[in-house]
Amino acid sequence: MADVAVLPEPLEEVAPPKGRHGSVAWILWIARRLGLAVLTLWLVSVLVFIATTALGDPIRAILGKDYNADKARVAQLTEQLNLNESAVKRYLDWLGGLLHGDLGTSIANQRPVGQLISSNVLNSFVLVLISAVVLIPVAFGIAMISANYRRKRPDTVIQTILLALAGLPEFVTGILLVALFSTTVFHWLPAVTIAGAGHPWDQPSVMVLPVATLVLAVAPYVSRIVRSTLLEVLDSDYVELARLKGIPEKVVLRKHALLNAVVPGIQVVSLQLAWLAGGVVFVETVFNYPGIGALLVDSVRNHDIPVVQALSMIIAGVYVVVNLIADLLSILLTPRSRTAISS
Amino acid sequence: MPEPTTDGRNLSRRQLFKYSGGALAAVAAADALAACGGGGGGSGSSGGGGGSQASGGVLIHGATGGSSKDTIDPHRPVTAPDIARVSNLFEPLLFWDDNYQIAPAIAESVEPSADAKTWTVKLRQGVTFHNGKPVTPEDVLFTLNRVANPKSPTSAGGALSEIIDFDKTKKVDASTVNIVLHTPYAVLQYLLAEYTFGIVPTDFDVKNPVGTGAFKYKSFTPGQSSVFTKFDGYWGQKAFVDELHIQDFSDPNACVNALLAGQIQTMDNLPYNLMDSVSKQGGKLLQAETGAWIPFTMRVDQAPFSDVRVRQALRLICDRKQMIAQALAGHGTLGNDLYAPFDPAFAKDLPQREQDIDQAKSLLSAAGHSDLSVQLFTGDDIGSVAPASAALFVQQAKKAGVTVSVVKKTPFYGDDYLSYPFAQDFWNTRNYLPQAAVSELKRGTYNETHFNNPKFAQLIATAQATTDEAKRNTLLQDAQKIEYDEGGYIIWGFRQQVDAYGAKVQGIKPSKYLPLGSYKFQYASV
Amino acid sequence: MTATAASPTAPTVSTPSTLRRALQQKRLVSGAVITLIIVLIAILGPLVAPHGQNEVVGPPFSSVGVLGTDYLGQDVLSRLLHGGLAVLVIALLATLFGMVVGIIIGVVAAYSGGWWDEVIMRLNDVVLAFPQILLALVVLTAVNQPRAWMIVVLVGISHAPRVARVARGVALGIVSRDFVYAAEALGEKRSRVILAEVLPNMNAPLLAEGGLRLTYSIGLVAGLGFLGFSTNPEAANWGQMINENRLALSTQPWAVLAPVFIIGVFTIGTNLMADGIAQLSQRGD
Amino acid sequence: MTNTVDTAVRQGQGIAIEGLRIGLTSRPGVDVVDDIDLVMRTGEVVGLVGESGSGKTTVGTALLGYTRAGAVFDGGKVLFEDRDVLALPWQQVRQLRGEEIAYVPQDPAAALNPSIRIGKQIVELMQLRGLGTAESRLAGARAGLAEVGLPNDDEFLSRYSHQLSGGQVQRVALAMAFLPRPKVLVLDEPTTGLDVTTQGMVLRTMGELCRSHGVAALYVTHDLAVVANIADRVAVMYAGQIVELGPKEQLFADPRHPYTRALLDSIPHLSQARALSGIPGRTPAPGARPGGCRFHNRCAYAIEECAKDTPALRDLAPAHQVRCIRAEEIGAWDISRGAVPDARPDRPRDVILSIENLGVFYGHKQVVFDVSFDVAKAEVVALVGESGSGKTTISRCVGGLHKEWTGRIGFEDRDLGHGSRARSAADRKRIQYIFQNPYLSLNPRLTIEQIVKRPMELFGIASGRQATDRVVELLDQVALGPAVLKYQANRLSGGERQRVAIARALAAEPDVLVCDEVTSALDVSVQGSIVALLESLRVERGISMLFVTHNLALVRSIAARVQILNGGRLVESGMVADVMDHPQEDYTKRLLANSPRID
Repeated sequence: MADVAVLPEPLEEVAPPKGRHGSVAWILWIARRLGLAVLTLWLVSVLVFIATTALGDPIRAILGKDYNADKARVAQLTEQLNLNESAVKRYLDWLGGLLHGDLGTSIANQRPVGQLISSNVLNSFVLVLISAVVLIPVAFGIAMISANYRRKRPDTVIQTILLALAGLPEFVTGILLVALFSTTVFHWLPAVTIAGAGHPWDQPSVMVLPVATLVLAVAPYVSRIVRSTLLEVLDSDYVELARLKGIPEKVVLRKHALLNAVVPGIQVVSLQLAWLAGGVVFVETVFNYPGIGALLVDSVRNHDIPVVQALSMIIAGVYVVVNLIADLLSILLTPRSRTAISS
Repeated sequence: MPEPTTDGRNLSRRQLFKYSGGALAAVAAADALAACGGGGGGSGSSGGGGGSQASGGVLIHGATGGSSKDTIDPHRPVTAPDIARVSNLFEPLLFWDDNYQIAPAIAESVEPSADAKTWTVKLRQGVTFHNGKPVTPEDVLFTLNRVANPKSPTSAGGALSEIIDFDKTKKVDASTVNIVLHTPYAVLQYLLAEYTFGIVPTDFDVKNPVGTGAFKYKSFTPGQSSVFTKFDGYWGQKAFVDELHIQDFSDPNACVNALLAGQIQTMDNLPYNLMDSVSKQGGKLLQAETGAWIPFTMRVDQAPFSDVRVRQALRLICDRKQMIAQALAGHGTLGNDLYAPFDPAFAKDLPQREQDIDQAKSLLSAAGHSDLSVQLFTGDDIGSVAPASAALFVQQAKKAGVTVSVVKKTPFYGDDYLSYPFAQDFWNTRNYLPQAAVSELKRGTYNETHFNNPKFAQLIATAQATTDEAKRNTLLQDAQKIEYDEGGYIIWGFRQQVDAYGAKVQGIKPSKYLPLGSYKFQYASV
Repeated sequence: MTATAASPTAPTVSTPSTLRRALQQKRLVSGAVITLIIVLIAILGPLVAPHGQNEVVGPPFSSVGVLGTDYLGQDVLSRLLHGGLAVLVIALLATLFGMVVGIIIGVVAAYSGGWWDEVIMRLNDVVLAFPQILLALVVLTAVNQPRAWMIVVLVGISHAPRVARVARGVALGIVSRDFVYAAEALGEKRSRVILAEVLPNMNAPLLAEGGLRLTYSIGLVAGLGFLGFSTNPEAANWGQMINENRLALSTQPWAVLAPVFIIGVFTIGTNLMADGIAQLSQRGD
Repeated sequence: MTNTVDTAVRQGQGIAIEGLRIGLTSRPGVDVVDDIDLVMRTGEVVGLVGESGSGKTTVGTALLGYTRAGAVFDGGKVLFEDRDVLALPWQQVRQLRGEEIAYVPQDPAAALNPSIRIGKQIVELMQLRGLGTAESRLAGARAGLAEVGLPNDDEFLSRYSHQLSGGQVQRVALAMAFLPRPKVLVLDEPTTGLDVTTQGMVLRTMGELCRSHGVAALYVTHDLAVVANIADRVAVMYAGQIVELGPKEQLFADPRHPYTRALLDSIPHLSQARALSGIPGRTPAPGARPGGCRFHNRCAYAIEECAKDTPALRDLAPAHQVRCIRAEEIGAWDISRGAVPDARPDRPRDVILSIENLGVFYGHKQVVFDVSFDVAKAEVVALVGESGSGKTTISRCVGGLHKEWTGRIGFEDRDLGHGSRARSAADRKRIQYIFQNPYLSLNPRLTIEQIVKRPMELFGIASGRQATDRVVELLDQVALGPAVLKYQANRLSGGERQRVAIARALAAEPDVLVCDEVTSALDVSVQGSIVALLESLRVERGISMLFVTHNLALVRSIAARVQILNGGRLVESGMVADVMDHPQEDYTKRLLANSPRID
């Protein structure tokens, strides 16, 4: 396959874009990608199952100090976890349940896992969503300003600040923000999330600091990547032609350059978002935010295997879906790939 | 540390076995204890302030240590937030008061027969559950059965399940229950006063938990928060606040930040190093002595600890003062390898053990272990003091030529718990007999040191059957002497409880039993 | 620029050597200097530390000593000076391990092409989608006392699939270059084509990636400490110091900020270096 | 030479460059171009010719008041309608760009924004400037596309640049440049990389447009042959200076500058086989240019004085200027100089390589159909065709780089395997492949010594010290000194790299060389010397060659036999002289007709 790509056969007469039957090609493409996504998730499910099985006897871990004292619970948990069955049977049962949307029952508190994690999943989703909505314009904006002043003072200053921010662990950022805005210097914003029975965003001010922390943690990285892509694009022939055509610099940057720099940006943002979805443990800890990161650590600590499995699959699912969306967006925004599919 | 011991002496003179009198006496006792706490505590706490407490409002309590494993089952609480929850929804037959003395609660009195085999429980009149149903002997029997069912006892009910004779334990009349035991047990009241023994109605359903506490259930999300409302039909002092929220925190810092930002009103288990910053920024502190201990545990049946000289040497190696100064930031009282400091039988006359490196070295070389090298197992799930004291012990042991390497187990309370040769553990405040039963007898559920001394066991058995307090105390002091000389625990101190609350909160008094005035939030106003 | 006259066909030196270009790179030089300083602190620190790493010098979280004391009353400055080497060495080895594994995966995928490429990268995706914390906890549960190499492997494994993606991307641009075909036409062994032709040309972007990975490694090693995963619980270690003293950020901030600061500076240093290398490679060729 | 600012220009006719100097921001005092005076009158096409590094593109964009990053205007003027473009505030310069002075880019495939539909890109400028209405702009775009011979329906307007062929893209760029009716047009190598037929079409279109719209055009190119076909006047640039300037006819008939002559000498002709020669050395980069006459160190006519002062551009004849102190002394020049006889058709052939019924596939797609030909010992066979003809594909099959083929490739008396890994070491050794682009075919991380030595080690020809000696020998044969042994490839120029690639091929002591467009990435003067080198190898070593190229004129200079390919099929084959002088097939005729020629 690699052979084809390298043939120095440029500028072949290209067939005009094909009309309606492009949609069939799109459906095929999406079906293929969905198939691969399902395959990936299936393999992840095997890994997750093996990993959770390898965690050792869950009952001892769950009961801890009480293992020897509470024989009834031991029997009950053995029953609930089907530990008498073979691993393969347990896997198939679990997978079957998963496919039916039945995530099992939490060992820690005997509630259906779906019900137990749904609010945390939603909370994390909203947190990540708001962060993304803030992150994308901020990161791209900074990148554009920086690229506009390429290698001059403002660019250097911005890049140094971004480097420093990138070097700061997010929990430190969070703690500093809390000290600054909630407890020590100003008393403007709530320090932690106290959701009670509702959702954190019922009180919007609660969301400010967690979102700010996440944005500060991720934006520098995204911004740096977008900047370097922008610089690459700004060096391209078509940007030079646009300038030689007399297009104002602002329009060059906004329309000609950004349009082509946005695709690598999407890839980075998607990777970061997938990471955020599963990895915001520190931020959730600092702000007591009831999300899936904290819940996962908690469940692992409790050896609450059904919850661990469900959360792992959700995190994997988010990763796969976000990637799929990012790929789709990249293709839609890159005319060359887009037309390659429909013809 | 003079005050607590003085208190102990005073209280030891009390007639502990008999509680009589009704509500009046209970109120009086509570007042007396409040005076004790305020005056005798001497721990520098600002107390509750008393004065006029306003009704209404919402109190949000921040608790660390919760997780999705949180429970609201009155008989299975594990973590601090669990205990806070059950302490406000449910009540046992008796209370441990703020000075760690037995006080009447749902039972007006609990009295043993002369042979300590039959105990008569007289129920208080007019106590109703949250659903309006009065508390009956049937409920007590149901609860006893739920906690201590011999077939599947809860971990807290293990001791009870072994002694209660369920066939003979019966309702006597509408307000009296006779608890009959297989074997004599002279301190049953200790077990009945635990927070794990909340009385529940016969139709109890954990999904809609009904108790007799000053607050009633509204909602509960494991690992996040629970909401309780004031119970207007409470038999005792009704709550000031309309609602009580218990909010989980995974990080104490977040909890402190919430307190400083005014988002919560109380928090328990404040890390010692944050005391200054809390009080500087307007928070108030609540300090209380406790009998909670974080021992080193040595298995007496496994080399090298099977040699008593090695055990004694390690006890001599331990610099107890440094442990308290560093691991507890000074907030603790000295330990003498003995537990249950509030017990009237506490052997306070045994000489205080101090660090003695020379003596330790000579003991070790006599045992043929002059270059001893051992592994010390610890884990974060024991609590933050454990790894800190482990690190200190490593340094102290070096002075005696003992190499200690720390092994952190995650989880510590996993498969290997109770079989570590040399490890750590934590225990909350308990009196001597119940503690010895679980941790120092061969059949004890948590005999981590594998201590198995026939003479000791005999002393304990005799004491359990001895209703005469003075005689019993003598027996128990003899037992403690054995532990002091041969036991597998290194008990270097008892930690002080420090909690914090907001400037506007009134009515919370220090308690030796549980944090934040034993979590009795009905006394608090915001 | 003088060779021209001697022989008409002798090439003139049109571009300065890589080393000289590297020295002209401000970013690279300042990054290297910063990194070197931190590395020196880590290596020489134990020799100049005023106290031992476990020596108790005062009450916990007090202001005794230059940077105060930590949760156990140990001297923060001394622990800072003692605690770098282990972190740096483990992070470095973990980065190396992750880079090597990732590069092998990525390059083999890119070079094999076609079906193999698809399969390898799919499996890579599976690993990427697998929550890392679960992996860490499985290992944690499986072993009693983590050894340094386990942390190295664990952190390395978390890097590998990401490195593999980058490496594949870079390699794809190289395996289709004519010199690779030239080697194949000569009948070179596949392994030699990869080692001698493809890999040397991936230096610059991979070094840049390595710098970034090193930064993450340090964070991960520290993060594993948070989960209770460290080789020697009482030894000083920058990552662990942050976690041990986290509670005191408001009362004795240096116990936390000093390691945060030094890790931050190191991160900036390595990032600057990585950045400089990346720029260098863009200008070269 | 300070006069010649045409008065016509002053009055608003055309555009003039006066004393232009552009330097480097990073190295003050170093010029990219210097002392440029050039006039383009309305309706006139001026060709600006130079090799890479001569500064011709820099001069071109200077007309728009633009320099690339790192370069800066150091002096001089660009006069356009009484205004000095370089002195205008940048808002006004921008206003001039596109509307008054338009630019047609070098590589339009890269210069059209890949994410904007071409219909939008064509009208973008006018839309931004608010010129006309949406309808009028659309109509203008349609008319412009029709003018350049492209479809102008909605479907075409909604395409992206990658959906067009090379020639189409170039014509879109032309239409785009012409749409605002500019008065000056700068065309920067607009036909580089196009097939000859496409190039011919674009050139004709462009010429017509320039004349019909009456624009003053500057045509920047490295290809003298193209200039010969399109320009009215020609300026030749070397190392940042114009060395000769004159009417086209005069310049080609009587070039007076040694550089112009050397350049013309290295160009192959369609009508006769020429022994091509290159210019020794390489074009110096800014900062490395010698004092005095910048060409003196490569000049065959140089005398001591040439190294002293920079000569001025001086009038030799009316409108013919040259920058050489010896212009009058170096004698006459004849374009036919150096012609050699074509290869003799009756020479006996000893076939070494035979291709029979070759069909080549990429996956399921067949790209070469039933091709058969053979190559004799010490013979050069050219494979000629436009892009997509399959010529390179065939050569890759022969070289063992492509596996999916049917038919037979015979080498001496045996069949060659599919792909190099299926061949014996001896076969791999005896057939060597030289790639088109020397910038890609040498591993930039290895030293020249390592690169050239490798085949010897691999095939067990020599090793160690002995191999190094062989490397030096081989480098000497390809006219490179031993100094390059320890160099990495990125320190060599393109021509030098290609020599190294040839040395690497020779190191295996091959019997057949497969040369895939080996000169197309190189300047003509370098091409000449490479061709000369290959010819000497053929003669001295008796090496056979399969020579792939798109350049028919080059074929005449190097090959004995030629195979013309179109769409993967063999169209015509035979002795070069026969095919060139008496083409039988329409396709061959069309190719020949479209190839630019000087003679």
